[in-house]
Amino acid sequence: MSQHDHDSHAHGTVGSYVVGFILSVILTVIPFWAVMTGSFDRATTVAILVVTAIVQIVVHLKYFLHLNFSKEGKLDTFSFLFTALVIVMVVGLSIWIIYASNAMMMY
Amino acid sequence: MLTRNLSKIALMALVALLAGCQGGVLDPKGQIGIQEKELIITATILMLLVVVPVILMTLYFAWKYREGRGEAYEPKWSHSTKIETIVWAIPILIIIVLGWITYKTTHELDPYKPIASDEEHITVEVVSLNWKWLFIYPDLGIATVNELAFPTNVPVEYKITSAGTMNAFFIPQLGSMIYSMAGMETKLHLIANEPGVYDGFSANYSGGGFSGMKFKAIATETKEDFQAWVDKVKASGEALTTERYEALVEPTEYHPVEYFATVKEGLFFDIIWEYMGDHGRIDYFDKPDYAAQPPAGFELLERKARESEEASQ
Amino acid sequence: MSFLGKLSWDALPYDPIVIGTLTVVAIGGAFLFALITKMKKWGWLWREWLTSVDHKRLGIMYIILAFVMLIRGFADAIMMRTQLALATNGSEGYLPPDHYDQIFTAHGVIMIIFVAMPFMTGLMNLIVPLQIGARDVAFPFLNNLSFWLAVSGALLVNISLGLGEFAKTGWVAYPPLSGLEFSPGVGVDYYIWALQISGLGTTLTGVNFLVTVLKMRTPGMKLMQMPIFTWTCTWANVLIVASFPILTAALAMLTLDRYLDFHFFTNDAGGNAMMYINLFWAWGHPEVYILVLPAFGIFSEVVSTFTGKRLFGYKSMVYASGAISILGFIVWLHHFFTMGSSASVNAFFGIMTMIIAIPTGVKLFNWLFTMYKGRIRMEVPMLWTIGFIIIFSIGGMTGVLLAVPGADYVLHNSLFLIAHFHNTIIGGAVFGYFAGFTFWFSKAMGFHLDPKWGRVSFWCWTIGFLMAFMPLYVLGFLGMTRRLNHTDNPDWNIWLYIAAAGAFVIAIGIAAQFIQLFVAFRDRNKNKDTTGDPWNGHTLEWSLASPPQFYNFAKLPHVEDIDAFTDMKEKGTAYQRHAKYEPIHMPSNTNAGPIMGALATAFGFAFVWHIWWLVAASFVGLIVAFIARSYASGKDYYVQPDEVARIENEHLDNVAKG
Amino acid sequence: MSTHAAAHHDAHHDEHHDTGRNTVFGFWIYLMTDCILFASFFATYAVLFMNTAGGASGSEIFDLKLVAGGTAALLLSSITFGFAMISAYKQNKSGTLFWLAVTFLFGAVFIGLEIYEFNHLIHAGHGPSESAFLTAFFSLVGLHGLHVTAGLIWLIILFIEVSKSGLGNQQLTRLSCLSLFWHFLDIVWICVFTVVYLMGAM
Repeated sequence: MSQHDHDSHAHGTVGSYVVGFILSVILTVIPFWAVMTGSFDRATTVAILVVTAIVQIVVHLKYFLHLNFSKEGKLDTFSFLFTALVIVMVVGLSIWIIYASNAMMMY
Repeated sequence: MLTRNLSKIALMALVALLAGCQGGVLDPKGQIGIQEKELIITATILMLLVVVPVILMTLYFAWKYREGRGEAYEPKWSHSTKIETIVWAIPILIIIVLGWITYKTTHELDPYKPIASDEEHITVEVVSLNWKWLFIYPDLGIATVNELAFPTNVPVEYKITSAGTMNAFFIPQLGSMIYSMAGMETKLHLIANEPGVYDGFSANYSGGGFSGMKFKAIATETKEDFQAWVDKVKASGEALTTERYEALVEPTEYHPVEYFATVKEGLFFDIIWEYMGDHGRIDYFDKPDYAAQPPAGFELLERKARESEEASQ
Repeated sequence: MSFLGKLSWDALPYDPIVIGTLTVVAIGGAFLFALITKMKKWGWLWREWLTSVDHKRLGIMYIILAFVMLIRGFADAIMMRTQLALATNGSEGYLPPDHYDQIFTAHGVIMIIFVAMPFMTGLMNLIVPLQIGARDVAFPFLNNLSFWLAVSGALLVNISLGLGEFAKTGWVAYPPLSGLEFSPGVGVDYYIWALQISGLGTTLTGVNFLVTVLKMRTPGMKLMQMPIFTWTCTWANVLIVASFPILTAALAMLTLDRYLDFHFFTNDAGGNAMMYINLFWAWGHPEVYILVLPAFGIFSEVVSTFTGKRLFGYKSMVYASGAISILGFIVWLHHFFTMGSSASVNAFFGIMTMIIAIPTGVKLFNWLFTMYKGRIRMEVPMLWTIGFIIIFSIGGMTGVLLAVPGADYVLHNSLFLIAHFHNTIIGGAVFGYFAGFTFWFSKAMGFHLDPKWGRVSFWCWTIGFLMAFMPLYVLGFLGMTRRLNHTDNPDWNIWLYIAAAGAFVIAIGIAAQFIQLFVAFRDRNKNKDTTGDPWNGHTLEWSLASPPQFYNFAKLPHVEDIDAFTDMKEKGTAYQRHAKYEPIHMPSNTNAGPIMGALATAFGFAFVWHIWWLVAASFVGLIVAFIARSYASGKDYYVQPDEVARIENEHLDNVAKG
Repeated sequence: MSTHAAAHHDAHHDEHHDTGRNTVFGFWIYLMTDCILFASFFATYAVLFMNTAGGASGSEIFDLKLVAGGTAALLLSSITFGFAMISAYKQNKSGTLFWLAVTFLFGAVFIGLEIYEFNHLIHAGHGPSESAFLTAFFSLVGLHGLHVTAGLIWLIILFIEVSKSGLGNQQLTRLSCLSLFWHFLDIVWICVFTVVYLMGAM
């Protein structure tokens, strides 16, 4: 019952949620707008999509999931970073393997 | 006792490998197989450099430091930077050498890569069926089931696919194997440097009749002998039509050798395209020119035409 | 669709071998049932064991599960070796492909998922909380549930013996062979649900133990002071948590293909079977490290205990385990070099695989240098360890050889490969579990195993192993491929005969293992472990009574050294009597675990046979049971200080008596 | 809780505190396994997305306005759940219940839109059996939808619990877990709309 008063930074405040929300809205509108209007060429659009998505994920992690590097929170953060590493390895290598196989085997 | 057993078995294995090892991968009859045998021996010797001392040291330490022999005893000794450096360094050095060999040989022995030779290679299209092998010679217009022939010292290019389950095309004495998969074309290049009849089979389990999925690979001594074999196939007078092929797809075990004097034009492509046609293709990676290539005259437009045709159905 | 879905009288077995087996199992089961009823032990069994949330009891039950399934898996192995020794020179042997193909699939699944995994999980359950000075795991109920999910998966595999069939695809179940087109029967469905349900349990175990180790260590114990077995288990749990979801995903996709006409891995409509192979091994390779890393930890504990020394290069060991774990995620393609990806892909994965040999080699050297200047007691656990170092070195060597794509192009799928992985899994993991089993048996049970039969078992296993698997290396070189039902090559026969003989020697080894248990039980009053520290141990589990008090630690110990208990013994702080104890908070046993396990079995069974009403009912039942458990009262209780004092003093009196 | 346990409550405050922490950390680790589950489905989608087997491709069937609506609903539900958590930590029961209800509403809108989309596609003949692309699409998006549905059910259960038992340690722990789950699903959705819908519609 007392855990809420000594580490309120770990739960966020109305202000921090609103900041996170506004950033998220901006980072969502940009990619939708870029695709729906088709204002950019393909490569630029993909770049915009990837960058806004990654930045928005970081925003969510910080403002909504409250990941941080404090003594209390660093275990959560490191477990997430490790998971991210595994995902990058597994997804990245899987795609490499299959696309390279397709290139060798398909017309 | 353990050492005695070990050495006995090692000796037995060695004797067998040297004397009785006929028809296996250590008795290669073609350039690819020979390179692979040499690679196996090199890599093994490199690793024995670590493994043999480890085994000997284990036995020696277990004997020397056992209770009651009054050897030096240092219960707190648990760290030595010098030993730990050596202990990390030795495997690292060996792996560097082995890694370099791996990099080099993997590219040299790439199954897709044609074998350099003065001779023009011949092409065989291979289809794995339940449970038999279909070989089509597109340039000669003939086909066979469960028998394969080619002249000695002429490189052979195999284009491999499957009509259903996954198999692996393997002639141990000539070298590498590769999977056969429906809707995909894998490739393999092999050469026989000695005439003979070699065992070939599927090296990937594919269901009930798998054990009987064997064929003979005949390396004829001369090109004339090969021509004689081709004439024999042609003399059968059988035609491999689409209907005949569909009958062949039905599962059989220990299928007898069959010869076909003629083959429906583009049958191999039809078999592959039945499934490959459902795939889209985006080339994010460099496609070497020796990778699977569509038959001459095939245009991407054809894919699109097929798609729109299906969509309208 | 009828009330029982696809289930009909046709599902009953007709094969005399299967009927014979089932009869024996039925008689044995009836005997056991009668025995328990006669001794009026059902209530005790249910209250004290089956519903227990105590990690020590769950550990023991996991190991019993492993031994039971070992009998099943090994019976499969003996049948295969006999078949191959008989079916030579064109003879068909006694097992037709239809039966034989189920046997080798079942053998693989059972040995990996239902023998090695429960054995490993059992030892981890028994020891890890004791080593870190915890009173239980973080989530005791989930721990019980994990166990019952493992049992549920094992049950499904065994039910397939009597009702329907098991998969005839090999334990990897590659599509399109495992797809509906080529495997229309229920075999693959049994495979899917057995793996899926037990896999869920394993994932929960991984989460549970990670929280336990990261959050519940006793005061003073830093991460770099955790006993080495706990460390290797922790890495194994990291691997479980990171890799089992990939298996879950791959199996879920195969399920959708088979049940709802999806097209992940089908030949038609653009499915790509290569992706299954890819996902399966993205799990499958970390899986072998999940099995072998805890065994490495056991060897480390055993070597340092029986040499009477500190472990050489503790930090190296921890980092090497971590390196193996992370590298374990980027090597999986070496299971399918021959699929036909590009040379660059193959070279990358080949070299990455070899790099794993570096930390593994370091571990071998560290064990060697722990023996150096030690005082080695050749007890049974130490025998297993020395046997392991020698056999595993050979297995590691052949493994690196298979990691060279150029060599793998001719050795892939051959008996050389079979020899290699049995060499690492038996010589590495199983020898490790047996070492741990003998090492910690008295800790769990309170009396010692019989060393004479332990030695017999060790020698039979070692000699039998060499006889059964060294010939397979030769056969691989001779070009014999795996999963053949019969052969027709006279050069192979002699090696097949030796291998079959070897399997029978291993059978004696297993029998010796059971005799050892029987003798130990018979003489248990003579062999009591009164002090709790029979081997002069280094770590905290040896500071407790054997078997440990149900609350483990009356007072949480304060740890200042890696070899925490040695440190206490040297400082004279071991076996302290305290004047006053605090009440101890304990979780109560719960029947939610076995109930949910039963529901999960019904769920999987119903899916296998397309009994949709039972699918729905058992699924709702599972959810309701879980929610009910979450809101149940009386989930915990307190042990009062006077009770604690009484138990502690009794133990300390025993220790004083010696 | 019985009086017996309550009597011990103060003395063992730390223990309870720790149990709550452990639960939340354990749940976080579970979420990491869920991440990897999703990653496997993403990898499969990336491999299969162009295999349309002559059927519909992404650009033909995706309705970005619908997706934008769903995205907005889910994002709004994220911030309202945040407000629910802030109220909960302030022991404001009615505020918590109000924001939980709002969150449920937005979540239900999201699921409603998804059901509409799936239903529409299947009736137009573009069900998951049509091609590997649609198989991968339905599975990946459906997996996320199933998670959100499970979250909604959990939300109802916690709503009832909080309204009955108030905001004790146990309720706060459970709310924290659900909050992690909910925000995590929003992150997965960022990947879904980027990789599946936006890249597919290009």
